[in-house]
Amino acid sequence: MNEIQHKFQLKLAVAASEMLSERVAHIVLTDDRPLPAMRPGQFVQVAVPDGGVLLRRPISIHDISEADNTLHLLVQTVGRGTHSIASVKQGDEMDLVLPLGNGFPDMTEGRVLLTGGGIGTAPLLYLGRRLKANGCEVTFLLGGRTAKDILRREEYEAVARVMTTTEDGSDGERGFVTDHSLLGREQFDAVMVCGPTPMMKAVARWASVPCYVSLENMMACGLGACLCCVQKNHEGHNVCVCTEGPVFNTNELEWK
Amino acid sequence: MNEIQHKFQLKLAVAASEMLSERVAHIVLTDDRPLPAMRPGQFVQVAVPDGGVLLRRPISIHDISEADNTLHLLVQTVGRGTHSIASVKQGDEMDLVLPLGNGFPDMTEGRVLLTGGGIGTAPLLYLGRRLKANGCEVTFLLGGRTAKDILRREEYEAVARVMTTTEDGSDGERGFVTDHSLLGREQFDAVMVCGPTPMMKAVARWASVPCYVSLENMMACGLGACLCCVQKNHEGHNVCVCTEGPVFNTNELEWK
Amino acid sequence: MTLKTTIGAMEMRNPVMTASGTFGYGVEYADLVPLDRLGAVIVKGTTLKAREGNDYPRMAETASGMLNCVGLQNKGVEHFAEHIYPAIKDIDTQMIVNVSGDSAETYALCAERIDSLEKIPAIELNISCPNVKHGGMAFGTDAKAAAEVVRAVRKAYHKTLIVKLSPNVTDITEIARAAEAEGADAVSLINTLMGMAIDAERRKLCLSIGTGGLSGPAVKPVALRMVYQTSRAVKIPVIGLGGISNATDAIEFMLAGASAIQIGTANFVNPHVGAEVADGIEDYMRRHKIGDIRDLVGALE
Amino acid sequence: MTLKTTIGAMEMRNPVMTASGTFGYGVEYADLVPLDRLGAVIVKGTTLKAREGNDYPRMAETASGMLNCVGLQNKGVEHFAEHIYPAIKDIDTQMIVNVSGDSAETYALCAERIDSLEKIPAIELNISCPNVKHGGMAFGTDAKAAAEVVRAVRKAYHKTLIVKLSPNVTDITEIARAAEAEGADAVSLINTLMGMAIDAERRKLCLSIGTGGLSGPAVKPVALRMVYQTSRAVKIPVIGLGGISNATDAIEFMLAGASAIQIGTANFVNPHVGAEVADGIEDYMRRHKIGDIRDLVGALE
Ligand SMILES: Cc1cc2nc3c(=O)[nH]c(=O)nc-3n(C[C@H](O)[C@H](O)[C@H](O)COP(=O)(O)OP(=O)(O)OC[C@H]3O[C@@H](n4cnc5c(N)ncnc54)[C@H](O)[C@@H]3O)c2cc1C
Ligand SMILES: Cc1cc2nc3c(=O)[nH]c(=O)nc-3n(C[C@H](O)[C@H](O)[C@H](O)COP(=O)(O)OP(=O)(O)OC[C@H]3O[C@@H](n4cnc5c(N)ncnc54)[C@H](O)[C@@H]3O)c2cc1C
Ligand SMILES: Cc1cc2nc3c(=O)[nH]c(=O)nc-3n(C[C@H](O)[C@H](O)[C@H](O)COP(=O)(O)O)c2cc1C
Ligand SMILES: Cc1cc2nc3c(=O)[nH]c(=O)nc-3n(C[C@H](O)[C@H](O)[C@H](O)COP(=O)(O)O)c2cc1C
Ligand code: FES
Ligand code: FES
Repeated sequence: MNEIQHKFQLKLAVAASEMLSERVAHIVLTDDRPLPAMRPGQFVQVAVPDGGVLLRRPISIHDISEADNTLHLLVQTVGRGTHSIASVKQGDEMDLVLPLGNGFPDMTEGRVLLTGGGIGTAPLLYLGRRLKANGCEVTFLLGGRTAKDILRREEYEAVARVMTTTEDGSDGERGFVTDHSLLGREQFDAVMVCGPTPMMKAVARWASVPCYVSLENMMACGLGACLCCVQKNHEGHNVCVCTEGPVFNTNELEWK
Repeated sequence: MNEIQHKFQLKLAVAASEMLSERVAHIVLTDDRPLPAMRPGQFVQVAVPDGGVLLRRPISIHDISEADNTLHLLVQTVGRGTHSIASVKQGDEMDLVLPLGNGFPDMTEGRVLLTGGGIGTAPLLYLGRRLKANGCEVTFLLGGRTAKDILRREEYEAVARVMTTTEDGSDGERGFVTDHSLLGREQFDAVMVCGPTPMMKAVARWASVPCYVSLENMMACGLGACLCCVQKNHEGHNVCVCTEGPVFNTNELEWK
Repeated sequence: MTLKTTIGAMEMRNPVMTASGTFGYGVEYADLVPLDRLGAVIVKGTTLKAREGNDYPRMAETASGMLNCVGLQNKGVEHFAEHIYPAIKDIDTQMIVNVSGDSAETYALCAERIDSLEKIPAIELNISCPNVKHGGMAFGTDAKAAAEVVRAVRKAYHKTLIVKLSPNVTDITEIARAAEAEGADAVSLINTLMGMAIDAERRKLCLSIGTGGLSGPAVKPVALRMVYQTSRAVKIPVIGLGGISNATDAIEFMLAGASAIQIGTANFVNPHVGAEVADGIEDYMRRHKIGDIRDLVGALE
Repeated sequence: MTLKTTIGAMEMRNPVMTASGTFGYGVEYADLVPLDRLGAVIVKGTTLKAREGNDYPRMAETASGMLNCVGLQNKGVEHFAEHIYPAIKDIDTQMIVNVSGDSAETYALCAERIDSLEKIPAIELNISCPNVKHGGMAFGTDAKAAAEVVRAVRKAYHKTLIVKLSPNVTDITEIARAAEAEGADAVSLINTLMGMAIDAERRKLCLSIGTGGLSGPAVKPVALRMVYQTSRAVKIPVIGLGGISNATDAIEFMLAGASAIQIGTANFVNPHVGAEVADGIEDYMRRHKIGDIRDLVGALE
């Protein structure tokens, strides 16, 4: 994880873009030249097309396909910025700064639980793919409000075992991911989580093994320059989520 | 011209939109309900799609077809606002306030010269159509830098005689509209002009008959409320171009 | 549920007002927005004598904003009273006159003339116009000068007196307190921020007098901050404005401490905005279970 | 054609600087913009002692702008001198340190420490930070306080001294003249406009300390006006900033009277902007047949 990695500002072509659900777009980007190497858990800063919004928007790397030189993003429409991003069309150009942040730890063995809720599942696909290739035993535990929120299930299934929970019971076990029977049944060597803060905190409370979370603090630069995105660490110091994270071992955080 | 006319804020559907030249789009708008009556020389205030720009943009009524309930605009790309407007696509919706301003005088007889340069020719088509129907003898004298700037010639020709000038001589006589041999040859009862200010002033200097010009002062409201669009009249008073114009008899203006 | 709002002795059906200089005399918008959905209309800046205003060009668009240097063009208070007042006095909303001057005396004389107009329940004293050479903003950027004008007008004018403050100051609460001390019934803020635009290619100032007043969404954060500060510094109601374009913006100002709000530049963008804001506030109150609009004022958690 | 620009005793290859707090220590952007295309980099606000800054959330986006309340988080001047300076001193552009304090004395001590760093040709004195309780903006909104700080620093610091002014004042030229009188080599303006953002649905202030500093395209008209006014009020060079996002914006500031310009928020939007602005200014000079950048300064028709 510590080799020097360069950042780029690139204009990438939209190879495909489709709405996976009412609120989530799957955007596939490509380029004539090989895309830079990226690590699971890193993110990109996307310039919002159409100019109605000033700052870039941070979006996780959902998947990378080296075979066809593509970068995949999942974007959930929240406000103006994500609405504009989600409406790009095949053939459009997008301006990205990448790759940013540190990723999840690059484990090479052991049983790893990858869990997330809603759009928070986005970074887990590429992460699972990588950990699997490294030799880990991977389990996905994906949560959503309802069945429709479990996105791109086949792709996750192609990588590893997939469990789900939904709040309304329409897919998998009813409840939150922390309610899943699996957690009482099996042991893991590490847990990696991405989702709403209350969910990540609940997972962290449950976990007795190293627990890694991916934070979504508001960002301006994404480069460690503006100090807007800080999180208090366990020593009470403000650290930049964009450069020292977005992934943290929960032990490093001052989390109540 | 003095019957009471109401204003509307309408969302109209784009029935068609195409680029006539590199810089000019022809946009055809329609609605389920009959469009309000509009007069030649009036304009609309177009909300700029996509939100990169704050204020509406004033655009002349290029043509009206009562038969198919359409309103036609010609939009030349200048800055951000007109670029966004020119890129609307069939099926999009546009938000317009209309009809605004006073139009050209509704003459019912006599020989009328309608002249303009570049995008300034836009309001002349509907004007010519109306004057012709009223019983006037209409001549169009259209100017441009080069042949490509003479837009929608067939439509003008379908209404009345069309003469042209181009600066490079690629269409009609070489030079500006004021250089056209017609002006030395024929007599008119009135001249109506729209185009760049120096051109309108040149025509006004030449004209010994009533000369009407359509001004393009910068506007905010288009409703006579903000007093941003003023022009000095012959008495030295500031009058609103959006409500007392955009068409003025040059005698009413303090023009050097 | 009630949206009724009281400023001084004036009652409005809701807290949504249109800002001076952006809504003409109301009639210009009559086709486009039901005026009786508005709490009040504040008409154009009016002065004792007629004024031609500044030369064209008077406006320039900027990022999420616009500059104007209209310079208080109007035909004078006498013309207003005789020719405009009769035409607008029966509009079914509160019609407020925005008053400007170049000395305490001219302000007072103008206000006095309006005092006699039965259907005008309030004036808004513009001590903050950045676009006129004499007076205008000079009174709004100095607490002593502001006090002097308000004192003179308070003597001459007996109905509801709103004083409109300039944001071009180090400490707006100081001016607000001066106005309050001299008997203002309310303060409204902000007027425009003084700005400038330049045409790089032509190497020229875009506005005829060089500088102009900035308004629109760009100024909202500054306005919100000043409303928050001022509503904590005075006891009289604060009327908030600056960049309000929709109901959410309006609610933010009320949460910051505004008892009522004004909409300016947004009228140019969406002439129907006034009614939409009134509807949106109602909807918000319903969703947040707020029965009386007064419970929204300053209701930050 | 020359773009060489001199501020005090410091020479820059061109007038394009990056603004403090928006460009880290330069290294953060090294992959994305060739630093040797910039005239200067102004590094993060530095104080005598380490500061944690304010709590998260520290930023909110607004119409064409953003608010921040970072609050000068930094590890103190000693840490800068020992750990950061060695890593940045050989960057091929002028590296300037932005200095803050909470008393004339702490400003001066911080400046004195930096005086000893060979490769730092200048400091920018931040008397205008709206995000810290003590000091910061208080010094920038009062001419006497500003004079006092500049005087103390001028004694302790012998290289080029730039004083960064706050726009949150009634008359910025007064503060600029005070800085000039005490020996400042240049003034830079504007720092951020104090603003606020509110989340209507959650009924909460968006920033941890309530208020923050507004920057970005929204503030450009105000900045341009202040640069115009200030460059006419002082003889020392004026460095213009506030909302500059492209070469045209930069040229507008120079036409208004700025000898150099800074780019802040735009670095977040387009990290490559610094180089693009430098290129764009060159292109403009070519098209307008301007051989020396100094002939662009104040060159309105
Ligand atoms: C490291 C990281 C990775 C992310 N990955 C993804 C992803 O893969 N897919 C996805 O859909 N979303 C992701 N997000 C969240 C996404 O960035 C926000 O939803 C988005 O910025 C909201 O912008 P908006 O204009 O639509 O919303 P608005 O609410 O209009 O945004 C207003 C402002 O708040 C900021 N903001 C609002 N919500 C968030 C948030 N949750 N996180 C950060 N900033 C926020 C915006 O950037 C903007 O400056 C990620 C965020 C971070 C920090
Ligand atoms: C009554 C009237 C009728 C018009 N009819 C047409 C028409 O039929 N077709 C057409 O292509 N153009 C027409 N124009 C001109 C058109 O409104 C401008 O080209 C347009 O506003 C430029 O906006 P922009 O954002 O592309 O340019 P920018 O230069 O980015 O605009 C910046 C600001 O300046 C204003 N502005 C710039 N140029 C003009 C101008 N010439 N007139 C008014 N405001 C301007 C804009 O509205 C905006 O506020 C008309 C103008 C008026 C006043
Ligand atoms: C074109 C224009 C004219 C204005 N004229 C006046 C005026 O006559 N008197 C006044 O007090 N304010 C005047 N203002 C200021 C507005 O009333 C308002 O204070 C300001 O625009 C901020 O609000 P907004 O951002 O909603 O527009 C004017 C503003 C504009 C844009
Ligand atoms: C996140 C952020 C942090 C800032 N930190 C500082 C600082 O430490 N010192 C300082 O003098 N100005 C600071 N500023 C102000 C900028 O240097 C600049 O004056 C302001 O942002 C206006 O320029 P802009 O509109 O180009 O951003 C900061 C601005 C931002 C956005
Ligand atoms: S977003 Fe700027 S430092 Fe993290
Ligand atoms: S544009 Fe507002 S009065 Fe004409």
